[in-house]
Amino acid sequence: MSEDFNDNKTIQAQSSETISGGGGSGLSPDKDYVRPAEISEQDLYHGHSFITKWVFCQDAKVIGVQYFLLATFTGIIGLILSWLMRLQLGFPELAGFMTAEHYYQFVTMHGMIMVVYFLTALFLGGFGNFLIPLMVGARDMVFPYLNMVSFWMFFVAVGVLLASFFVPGGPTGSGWTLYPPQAILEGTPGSGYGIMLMCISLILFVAGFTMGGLNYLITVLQARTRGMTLMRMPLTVWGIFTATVLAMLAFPALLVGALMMSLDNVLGTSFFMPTILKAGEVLEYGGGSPILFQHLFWFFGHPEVYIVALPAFGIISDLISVHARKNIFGYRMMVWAIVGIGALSFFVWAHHMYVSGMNPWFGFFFATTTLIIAVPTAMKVYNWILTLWRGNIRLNTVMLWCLGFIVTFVNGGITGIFLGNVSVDVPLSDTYFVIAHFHMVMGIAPLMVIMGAVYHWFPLVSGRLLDEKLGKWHFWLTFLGAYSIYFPMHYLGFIGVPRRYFEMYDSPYMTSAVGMNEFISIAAFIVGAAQLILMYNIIKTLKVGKPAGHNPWKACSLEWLTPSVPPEHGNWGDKLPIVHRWAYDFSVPGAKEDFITQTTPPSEVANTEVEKT
Amino acid sequence: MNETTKQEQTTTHKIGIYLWIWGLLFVLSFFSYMVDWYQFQGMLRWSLILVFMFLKAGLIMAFFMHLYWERYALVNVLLWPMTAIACFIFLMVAEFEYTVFTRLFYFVVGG
Amino acid sequence: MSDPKIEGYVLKPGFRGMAEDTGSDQTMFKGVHWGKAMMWIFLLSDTFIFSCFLISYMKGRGSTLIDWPNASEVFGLHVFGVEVPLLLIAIMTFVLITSSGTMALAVKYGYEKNRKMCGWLILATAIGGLTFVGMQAFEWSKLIHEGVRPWENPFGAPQFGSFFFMITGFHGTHVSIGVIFLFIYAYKTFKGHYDEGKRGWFTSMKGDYVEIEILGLYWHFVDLVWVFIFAFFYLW
Amino acid sequence: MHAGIIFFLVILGSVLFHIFTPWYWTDVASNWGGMDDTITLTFWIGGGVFIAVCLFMVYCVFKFSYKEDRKAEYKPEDKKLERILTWATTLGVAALLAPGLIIWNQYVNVPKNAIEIDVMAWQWGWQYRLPGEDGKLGTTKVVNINDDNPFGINLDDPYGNDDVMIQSDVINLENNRPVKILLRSVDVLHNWYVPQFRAKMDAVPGIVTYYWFEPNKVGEFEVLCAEYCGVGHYAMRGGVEVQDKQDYDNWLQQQETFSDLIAKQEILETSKTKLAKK
Repeated sequence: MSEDFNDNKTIQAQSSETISGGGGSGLSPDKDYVRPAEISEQDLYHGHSFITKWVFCQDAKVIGVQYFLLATFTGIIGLILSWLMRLQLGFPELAGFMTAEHYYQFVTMHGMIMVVYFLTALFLGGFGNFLIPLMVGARDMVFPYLNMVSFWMFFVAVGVLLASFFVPGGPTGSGWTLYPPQAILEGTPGSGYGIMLMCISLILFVAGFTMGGLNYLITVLQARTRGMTLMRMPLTVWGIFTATVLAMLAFPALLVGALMMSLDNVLGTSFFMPTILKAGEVLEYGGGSPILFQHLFWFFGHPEVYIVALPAFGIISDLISVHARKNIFGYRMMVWAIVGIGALSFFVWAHHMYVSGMNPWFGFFFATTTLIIAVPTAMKVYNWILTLWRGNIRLNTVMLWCLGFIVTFVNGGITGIFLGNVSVDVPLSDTYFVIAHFHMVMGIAPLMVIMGAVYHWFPLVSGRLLDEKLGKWHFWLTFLGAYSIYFPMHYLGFIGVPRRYFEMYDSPYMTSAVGMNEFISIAAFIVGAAQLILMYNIIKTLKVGKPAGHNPWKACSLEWLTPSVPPEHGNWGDKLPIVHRWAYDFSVPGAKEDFITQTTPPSEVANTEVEKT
Repeated sequence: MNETTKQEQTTTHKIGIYLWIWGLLFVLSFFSYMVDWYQFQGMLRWSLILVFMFLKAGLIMAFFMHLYWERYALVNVLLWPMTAIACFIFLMVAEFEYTVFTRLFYFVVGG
Repeated sequence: MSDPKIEGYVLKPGFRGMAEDTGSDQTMFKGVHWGKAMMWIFLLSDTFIFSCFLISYMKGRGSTLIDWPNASEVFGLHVFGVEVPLLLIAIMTFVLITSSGTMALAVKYGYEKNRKMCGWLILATAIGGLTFVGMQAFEWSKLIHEGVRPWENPFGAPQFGSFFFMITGFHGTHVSIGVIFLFIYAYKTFKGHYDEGKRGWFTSMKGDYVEIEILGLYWHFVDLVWVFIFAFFYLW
Repeated sequence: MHAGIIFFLVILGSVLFHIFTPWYWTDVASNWGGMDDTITLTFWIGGGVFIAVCLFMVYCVFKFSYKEDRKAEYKPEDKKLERILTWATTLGVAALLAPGLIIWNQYVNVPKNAIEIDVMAWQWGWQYRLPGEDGKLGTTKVVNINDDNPFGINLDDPYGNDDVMIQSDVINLENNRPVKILLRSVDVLHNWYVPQFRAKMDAVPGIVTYYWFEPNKVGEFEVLCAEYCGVGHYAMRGGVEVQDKQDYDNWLQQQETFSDLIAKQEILETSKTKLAKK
């Protein structure tokens, strides 16, 4: 096996070097000094066969793409489920094949797939794996083998999850929150095998994710390249890093909850099960507390929201900055906002439970902490739009997704203030307002970021630029469609239509919603179908797309500065890059071009007013 | 701390410190066992249990796991998340008191 | 361990050092091996798992109206005609702390490149862990024999059995995994893998005595969790 | 350019939709008008921020779109501006939080003269119990529930005997008198929700939860279940009829108490045994 490692590639060359090899004019050793390497060069396992190169691959970039593809695949299943739900809600006469059981199973699987198996896996597994090593200037993740196992654990978790569609009773239909006693009580769809498989799948996901998460964290903390301080990292890395910290600390609660519920289900313990009278019979449970599960679930669940949101915040900051040709406004504030939001997210979980029957005095605590979070979040929004101010904005597809993100995120963020403020939440919770809110803020807004990121980084992954014209069609259909799904939906919530209703039934004030439901459903079909444009675009680009070349967007950050595009295993060729500045030196007065890459030594740009980071 | 610096860069601690901590752990465990042996009750029992527990945990973490000698950057990263746990514990105490209150009041005592 | 020497970087003590380490490039934990940093973060995550278990236990025990069984009686042993409360647990605690001590010494001797001593101490630790698992199995079978089940128990609240089996089971799993790794590491130490820098079976990492410390962290953590379980489960 | 126009139209459309929407809340029929006011306040502040941010964005798109010969401004941060924005946001958030907390304080503190109503939920229906003349509800246990004792009242609890049991899923309430809804469930989570009253709370098996309101409009209202409770969730309905004092008292007179029920059962039992003897 040992011949697979290029042991002595360039290990010692680094540490003896004290001056960066800038090679520009007026080289001044003092100014360009970057202290020598602390960590010895990483040995990488280079696969030879197809299997070790593309299947059981230890290259973080390939693992990232694997994560991306698998997460997208599950996401498409989630999308199809949402179509079926919308068909039932908008045109029940066409959805005669669907029973209430089916509907609730689809609701559950759609929610769980989208939140955990699609968004979390895509942002952290997909973008995290691909971008972290490139952006911090590492050769690979620090534990490539563990990283590979992480993906295959995720693969098995998805397999187990999807297997639940084919077991007797079908997948669980207890809502994505899996609240007991509902989840394991007979009569709920999938109360036997379905919930069991869901719990197993979640536990596998958490185990797999922990392996990946350790990689992301240690890579960011301990394997940055020379000159790369934490405060010089792109915000994308900050977002993914903080989200991973949250995941490492929040997933344990989910794991414990899932485990205890499995025991309740299989062994008949009563962790969450009080005395229950079901169909005239008292079940053999007693003394448990359903609220405990809700606390455990939301102790995971709220950080989970930020696990999805923080990478999105980070990525969008980079995209806006690059395409507005302007440094991100208030970088330090942005970093502290990400960290602050992450930290606070562990103290706000019960704002999902204002009307759950928990100790009513918690309302004061959680409303206060929740609204405190609004401040750093608002600061981030201000900084995004202030980055646009006096920028030089390229109105390309990537920027359109960014603008779409700002609109949907501000919209969803503001409705979040309604729901976080305890007594305003009372009339609105468990209505369509909630659905509209969280789809806007953690469905559509992160989706905008994902799409923007795809258009932005696709040239790096494949070496070709996606088609702009198709991209614009894709954007406008998706954005306008999604906005017209969720904006009107808030008003259904105001009427008082509760969520998770299989059909609207015959309440006088709810029948007025029928027309709107039809409209929303049509919009949903269009938005879903619009994603085919992206697929077509990708296939077309892979075949006949315009070659991107090096750094097509003229970005400053490290991932565009690899010797080859797309980067090879090991990323950096012979020499690791040396970083001299932050990732946002755009449009520096006095500089020749409108960007200065992170690796440009100070002596080369001596006459400019660069930021001292 | 007394450290013996060896030639090959890694520094280790004198064996005495480990034996000391080891001994202390035995003594503290014995004490916490005695709490049960003498059947102390109420606040006294609780505070004794917690004091011995935290002392033991602290000794293990500080010396056996070397946190005492680690740099603050690591120590800090490890200890801050405990505030989330502390908050969780604190709120769950309030929660179980409320649960047991409603259960007692509406299912047993009434009035 | 103690402060490393880093070329071109002055390590400052205390909080000032913390600020500078955090603000520096390349690494935040100066001189900390990747694997060791990973183990610490993993243990942090694991701490949250055990905390969630213990918090659930607190909530469950606090909100039940049925009396909780008296731990000191339930876990008592009848030896030589005397009822000794918590005897078995006391011995288990003793065993685990002993093994923790031997592990700490193994780490020390590992860093001193004392292969023989290190190997024997790891082996001793493994045997201590094995004893602990065996005694836990004995305790489980005794309780099951007395009629305690995850869903019920003859002494009081049914949650007692549930939480007991779940938490000690989860801890016991950790101990068992630790024991397996201890045996593997003892083998590797005796074989001299850490002296030669031989690569591991799966990873591309070269063997180094720091791995003993990483395993030691895990083992001490298992002991640490037991301290909490002992306090909250057996003494409360 | 087109992008800016479309985004502007989206903002404009949102505002117009909000103004002219036929879908808006039902008239409030309880004392919780304050919740509506807080929502309105949040709408003004939040909506203002939304419009301001989006219009600013649209303006930037118009004004600063890409020109080959122009260079963007280089300004990494502006401490003063950031500080002003932080404090302004904090102030706005505090302005929203304060009324929210004040109303929540009223929400969790039930007035002394509130009449308690035991709302028992099961899959899928509601039943109601009122305290009798002693003004107190008897304690209950799930295991006691059977045909003779539909609420599971503890037989040894003296407060339970005169409890009024409503044999319908519609409950009548007296206008302008606060009610404290005590919720419990025998199986899964439910939520007793009348949109017009604004208030809601989950019914959780194993504990009793509560909330209160004071109905202030005479009329009939529909009760919806607002917490997912299984496949029948969407069809789990009940009713509330708010009446003036006189009508309410009349209605109350006609209802059966627990002791009536027990007496009836005993008569039935004895007649059964008599029959059996014959």
